[in-house]
Amino acid sequence: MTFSYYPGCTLKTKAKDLDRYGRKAAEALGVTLEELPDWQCCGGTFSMSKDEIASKLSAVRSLASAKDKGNDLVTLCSACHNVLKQTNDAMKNDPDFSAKANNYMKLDVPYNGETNVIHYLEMLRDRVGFDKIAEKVTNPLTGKKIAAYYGCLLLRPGKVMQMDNPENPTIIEDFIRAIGAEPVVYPYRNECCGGYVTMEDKALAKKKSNKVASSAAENGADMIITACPLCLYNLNKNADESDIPVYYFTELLAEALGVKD
Amino acid sequence: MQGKMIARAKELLQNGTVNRVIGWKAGDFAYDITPAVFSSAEELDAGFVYNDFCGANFSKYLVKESRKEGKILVFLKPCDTYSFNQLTKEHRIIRDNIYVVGVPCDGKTDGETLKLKGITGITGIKTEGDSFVVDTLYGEKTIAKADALPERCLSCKSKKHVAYDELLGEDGEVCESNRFDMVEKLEAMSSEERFAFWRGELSRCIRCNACRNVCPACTCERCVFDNDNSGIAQKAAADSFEENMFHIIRAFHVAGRCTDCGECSRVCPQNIPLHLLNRKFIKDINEFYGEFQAGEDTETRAPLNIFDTEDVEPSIVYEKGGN
Amino acid sequence: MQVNEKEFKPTIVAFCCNWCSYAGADLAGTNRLNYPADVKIIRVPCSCRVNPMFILRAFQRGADGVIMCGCHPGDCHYTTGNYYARRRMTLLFSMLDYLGIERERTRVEWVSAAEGAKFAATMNEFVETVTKLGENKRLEDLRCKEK
Amino acid sequence: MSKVTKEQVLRSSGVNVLKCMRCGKCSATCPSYDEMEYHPHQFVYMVEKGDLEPLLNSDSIYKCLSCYACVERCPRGVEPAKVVEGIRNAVLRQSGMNHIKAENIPDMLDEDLPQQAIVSAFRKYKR
Amino acid sequence: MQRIGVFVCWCGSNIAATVDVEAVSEALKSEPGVVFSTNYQYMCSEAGQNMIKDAIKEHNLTGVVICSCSPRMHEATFRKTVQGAGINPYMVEIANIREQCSWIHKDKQTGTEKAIILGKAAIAKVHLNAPLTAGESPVVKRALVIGGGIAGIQTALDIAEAGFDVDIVETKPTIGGKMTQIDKTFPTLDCAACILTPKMVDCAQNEKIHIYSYSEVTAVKGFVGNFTVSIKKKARYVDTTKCTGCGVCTEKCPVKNVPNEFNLGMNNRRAIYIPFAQAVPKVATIDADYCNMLKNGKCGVCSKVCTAGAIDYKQQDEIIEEKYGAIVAATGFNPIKLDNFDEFAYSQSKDVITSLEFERLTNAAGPTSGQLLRPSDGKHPHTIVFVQCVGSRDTSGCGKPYCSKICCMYTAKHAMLTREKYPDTDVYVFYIDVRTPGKNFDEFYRRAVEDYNVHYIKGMVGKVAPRADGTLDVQASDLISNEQLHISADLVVLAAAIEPDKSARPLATMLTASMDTNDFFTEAHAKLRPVESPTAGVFLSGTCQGPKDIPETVSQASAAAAKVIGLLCKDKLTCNPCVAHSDEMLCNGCSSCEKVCPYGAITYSDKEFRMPDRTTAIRRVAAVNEAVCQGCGACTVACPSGAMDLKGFSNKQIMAEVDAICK
Repeated sequence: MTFSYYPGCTLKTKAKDLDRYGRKAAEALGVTLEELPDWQCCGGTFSMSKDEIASKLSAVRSLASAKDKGNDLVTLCSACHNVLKQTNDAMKNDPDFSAKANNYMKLDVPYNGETNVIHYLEMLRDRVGFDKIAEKVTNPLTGKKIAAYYGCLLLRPGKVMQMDNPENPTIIEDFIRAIGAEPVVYPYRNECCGGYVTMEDKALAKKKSNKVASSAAENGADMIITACPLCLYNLNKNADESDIPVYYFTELLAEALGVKD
Repeated sequence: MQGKMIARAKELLQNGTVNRVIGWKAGDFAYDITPAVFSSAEELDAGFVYNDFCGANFSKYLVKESRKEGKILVFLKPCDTYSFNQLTKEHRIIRDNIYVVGVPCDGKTDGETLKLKGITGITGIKTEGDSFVVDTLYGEKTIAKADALPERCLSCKSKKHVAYDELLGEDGEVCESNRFDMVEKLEAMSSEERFAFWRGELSRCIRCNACRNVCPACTCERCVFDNDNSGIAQKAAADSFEENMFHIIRAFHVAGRCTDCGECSRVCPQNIPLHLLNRKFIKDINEFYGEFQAGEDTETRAPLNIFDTEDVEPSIVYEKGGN
Repeated sequence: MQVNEKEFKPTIVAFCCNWCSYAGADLAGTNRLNYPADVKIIRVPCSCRVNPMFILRAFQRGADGVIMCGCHPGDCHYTTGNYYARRRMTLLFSMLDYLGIERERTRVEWVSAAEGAKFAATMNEFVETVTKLGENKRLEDLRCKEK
Repeated sequence: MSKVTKEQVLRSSGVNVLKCMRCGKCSATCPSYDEMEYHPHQFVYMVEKGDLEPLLNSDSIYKCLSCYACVERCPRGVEPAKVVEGIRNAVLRQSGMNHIKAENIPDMLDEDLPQQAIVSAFRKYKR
Repeated sequence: MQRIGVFVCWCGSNIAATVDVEAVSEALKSEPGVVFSTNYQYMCSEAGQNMIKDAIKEHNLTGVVICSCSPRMHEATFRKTVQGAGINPYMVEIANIREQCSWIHKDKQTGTEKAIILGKAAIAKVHLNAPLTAGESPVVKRALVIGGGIAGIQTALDIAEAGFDVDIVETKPTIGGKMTQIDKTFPTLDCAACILTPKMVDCAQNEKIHIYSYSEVTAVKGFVGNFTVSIKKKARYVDTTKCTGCGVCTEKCPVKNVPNEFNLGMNNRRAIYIPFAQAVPKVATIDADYCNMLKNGKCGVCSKVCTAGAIDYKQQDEIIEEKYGAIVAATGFNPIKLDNFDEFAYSQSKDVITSLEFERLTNAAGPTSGQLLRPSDGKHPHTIVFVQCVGSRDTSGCGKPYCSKICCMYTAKHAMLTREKYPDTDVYVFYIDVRTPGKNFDEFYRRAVEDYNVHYIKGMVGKVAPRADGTLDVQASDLISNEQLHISADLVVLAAAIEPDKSARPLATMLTASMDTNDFFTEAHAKLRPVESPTAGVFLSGTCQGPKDIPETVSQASAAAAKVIGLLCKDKLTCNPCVAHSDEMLCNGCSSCEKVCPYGAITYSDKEFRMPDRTTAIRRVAAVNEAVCQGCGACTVACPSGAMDLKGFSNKQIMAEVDAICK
């Protein structure tokens, strides 16, 4: 099973663990992740303005490059996934935008959203299969009560992301069961951690991340897992009312598969 | 083969299975072969022929013949049996009044084609491998079949008889044919090119009705074009749009019923490739509704008289691409 | 020339089945949903009553576009009529396209009695498409009218 | 500051504000509600009325987390966040209207802050 | 040559405002065959009709063209008019210059030009019209009502009252429908069961009414007056003629964990059950999905305890066929599934319930015996939040675009009853709009606010978050005070949108009745024929046509019954004379027409013909049964020789219209 892989800037710097464990786990599962040789920064956030073209081009370039490779493109960082998925959707379904973008880029063959973008979690669920993962777990995390934190970027806008029911997702909970632990469902798992507002309004960021972390703790979770470096940052740094630890889901996966060093 | 056929025909007349035989009869010239009804051994000996000029399909004659008294013997080539089945299915011929003897066929040529290739003074013909050896007043001439066969034989769809009471000689198989190549080529053209192509072809039509008269699917009691009450009656076209109308309507009338026998193109004095209209319908039907060969049997419903709730939408025409 | 093109008013014949599409057209009227006057509707009991001859006849007599509307597949008042119509029109349109007549001049749309808005939108779109194509020159050429 | 028009905002956001039925679910779901002077439903309503000035001058445009909660939950498919983004971009595109200045950024950083936050903040706060 | 009269209607200003009617009647005057042309304010009025009659007599008209509203509106009227003046009703053609002209074209010149062309097309057609005589077909004097809720019950009772036989087909083991699950009814607050159950009993006892409970319609053939319907009686494994409804079996059955659908799964029933005490018919039904005997042959308790010997494990589904003259659809509604609304935590918390579940929680026959208790812990809730419009008025694709109509009122009822019975509860209602059009409806809602102090808050709930302590954090907008609220609630009640029952779509296909995009049945005319489907002989009763409360449902049910009675009173129906006809001389005998006919109206036979050459020949030719043919025309196109044509819509007529339009 071979996929193109888009790591993104954060995974090359502050979130190396998310990337490193993701690759190890993939290897253990027999999945080949081929890093796109010429990936560019996704832009961090997808501009909701229709007339923002330039800031979306770098994402289009990566997508077009993945099309040339011919494999589905796997992402890991929630933010990159959101940007790539939304950009791809716009290239496919917004003829005005795709005409302009193609016009700027001057590719040999115009790009019209042909690449299939899936998140690492979707790869686990739909391609590898959680039951297969469960079979390969050598070090089940039995007894651990884990709260899945989806944040906003993985699930919304639901019509574009199409990963799971945006209001009652199960993909990470099913993942948690696959690695032998017990999922904790709590109401704020799909509410925002504060995101980039931490740069500008610490108080707001603290309020939001505390709400998430406290809700998870209140419902009896030992730890929180996430797919997003910024969520991890906010829940670690800004959620100061509880000391519940936060991990990348890939780290736990690597641990369960016995490939964490 | 000719000898075997005559012998078998005599037997069947003799033992009362049939009271007459429809077959090919030599005319003034060797290539000038016409359909004829024989009712005695003597008549058969005198005029019955079967050679590489015997292209005519008798199925259509049976519409009238099968309604006459007694049983008639008919010799059918593989492709004729498809027309025969189709007409049986449509209750146009009365199967019980016909005795079918299937005869093999390796492609039939005609005098016109040979003349165009410079072979004149024809007195006889025989097949030798992939060539015809033609006896002429000026000696033997050999011509490759590929050069002498009409389109319908070059893209022969089947050497298998789908209807018969008995067979003379070996039965063949359904052929892999390249018969849609030209249709595909046209489809790949731009709309303008296709238009130019058809304008060039159809504008030559002289409305001689030869295509209609020979077509085994055109057996209507009264043709809509001859019926003043049909609203589209036209003996001769008033303008060339009507020429086109005639061919489109005719193609549509036989859509799903046309066996792709190719007679229309063969008889056209203006050499209009009319079969390309019919083949377009056949190709579309195959692609949209699944493979269908008219006349393959006598039960399957014609594609236009049946449907599937999941059929493609007409918008497929826009989506299909091409230009 | 430019001016002429702007003034071009296509002749459009719309065959509508009595039960769904004709009622849909009535609803468009009841709701005052505008569409160009170029569209003239012919009422037929069912889309399966539309003989390909009618469509050819319309083109022959100078129509620039012909559209057929019927009940949605599965909702035919006569149960199955539109399924037959669908096959007939698909094949006919494909043939016209094959003959080099612009495929945009023919169209089938399923419009229910409740879809007044869809009817108006369809007609607006179709008239716009046909207007862009301009006069039905190819068929006129086929008609070999000397200019 | 040159005049920002309603049409400009509507075009940029691609939102049809007339679809709003004033249920307030966007504001009911907004995580930044208490920090905002104008709330998502007001953005939609005020843009509809053409009352843009208060929005253009309000800090509320920087409080939106782009979390898409309002987009997801709006029963009419209005997508209020896109209106907020439309106003924000209209402001940022005016010269000199960057909400954060490059020279202030080092103060905001700490060593763990992921790149995505910085890049996003640049996009959301700065031309 | 026809002598044609043209009559252009102004329709007040409806036509005259954008069509120059004078110009139209003037222009059409010079069309070939037109001997008289005029215009008038209201052609459909008595004066207008008299004008037509007079003109027919005075000018010896043989054909009439009326330029007016849609033929779907007044074609029948004008046919009658000309018949009154002595010409065949089918010698009329209508040019639709209102719906398809004046109402959609604003420019008068454009409208006038188009009206003239439409008039010319109608004239061209009428030239080719021929007098048609309608045949007759008999009427089966029996009606079928599909659905046994309050709508179906009322319709059946009214039809039976008029002396006609009527059958009710109900998929559930009992009739009664949704109303049986409702506790009280607004705005009078009388008990639903008290007013419904007597009607159910009336149905059971009325000798004109036959109830097929636990049954489904599987096929419908035929047409108005002559439907043939297949009804599947599902095996209930109980002989209904023997079962006395004593209920012993339902107490002794060892399978106790079957979710009780009558209480929406909030408690359990046995594998053999009677849905509720007042069920009609009051007979037991075995749920084959749960019964041990049927699953693995081990048990048989019910059979042992049944003194009537009514249990029959070998019972099979049975399909019966019955003939009807009229069919009434009364398939009703269901609340939508709330899978798309998990922001309200319906699937995460037991204490988030739907309004129908709330009905069961307050009903004395419900799972809590009428005590309002939280499903999670059985405690009294002290703060209750009602959320309106959950999935109604939703165009995002998650819910339904329409207003479900009944929620505002039943929520006011719930809120009021709660405050009355439990004055210590705080009740909040979040609303977008409160819609109370109806007699005593707004007064009722205001009572909830003013007398019972229910907190109505304009705004929507954005999220319901179940907290670890068992309360529900309700995050909502208060748009009036411009605040985001957090209410700590014990119970949240969602007013889920209602949708047509899922059985309606396949039924509509069987009936060839049309539906709108929401799967509600379409009425023949939104104002003037609201209880008839466009398909003749099919009538609509209750919420299958659109959201309705009980009084509206009952009145529509009675209206549908009146329409059915009007039909069944007739001994014969006039057939549509616009049917197919085969010209035997042209027929090839190919059977193409026979294959595409949906009604089996075409038959073939061998016939002897005298040929032009004086011989005789036997030919196979088609013949159309005019009583069976419905006039779709499928055969006319399938026919290769043009032998088959359709009266009233002949090839020549349609082509004449084409020519007139394209000229």
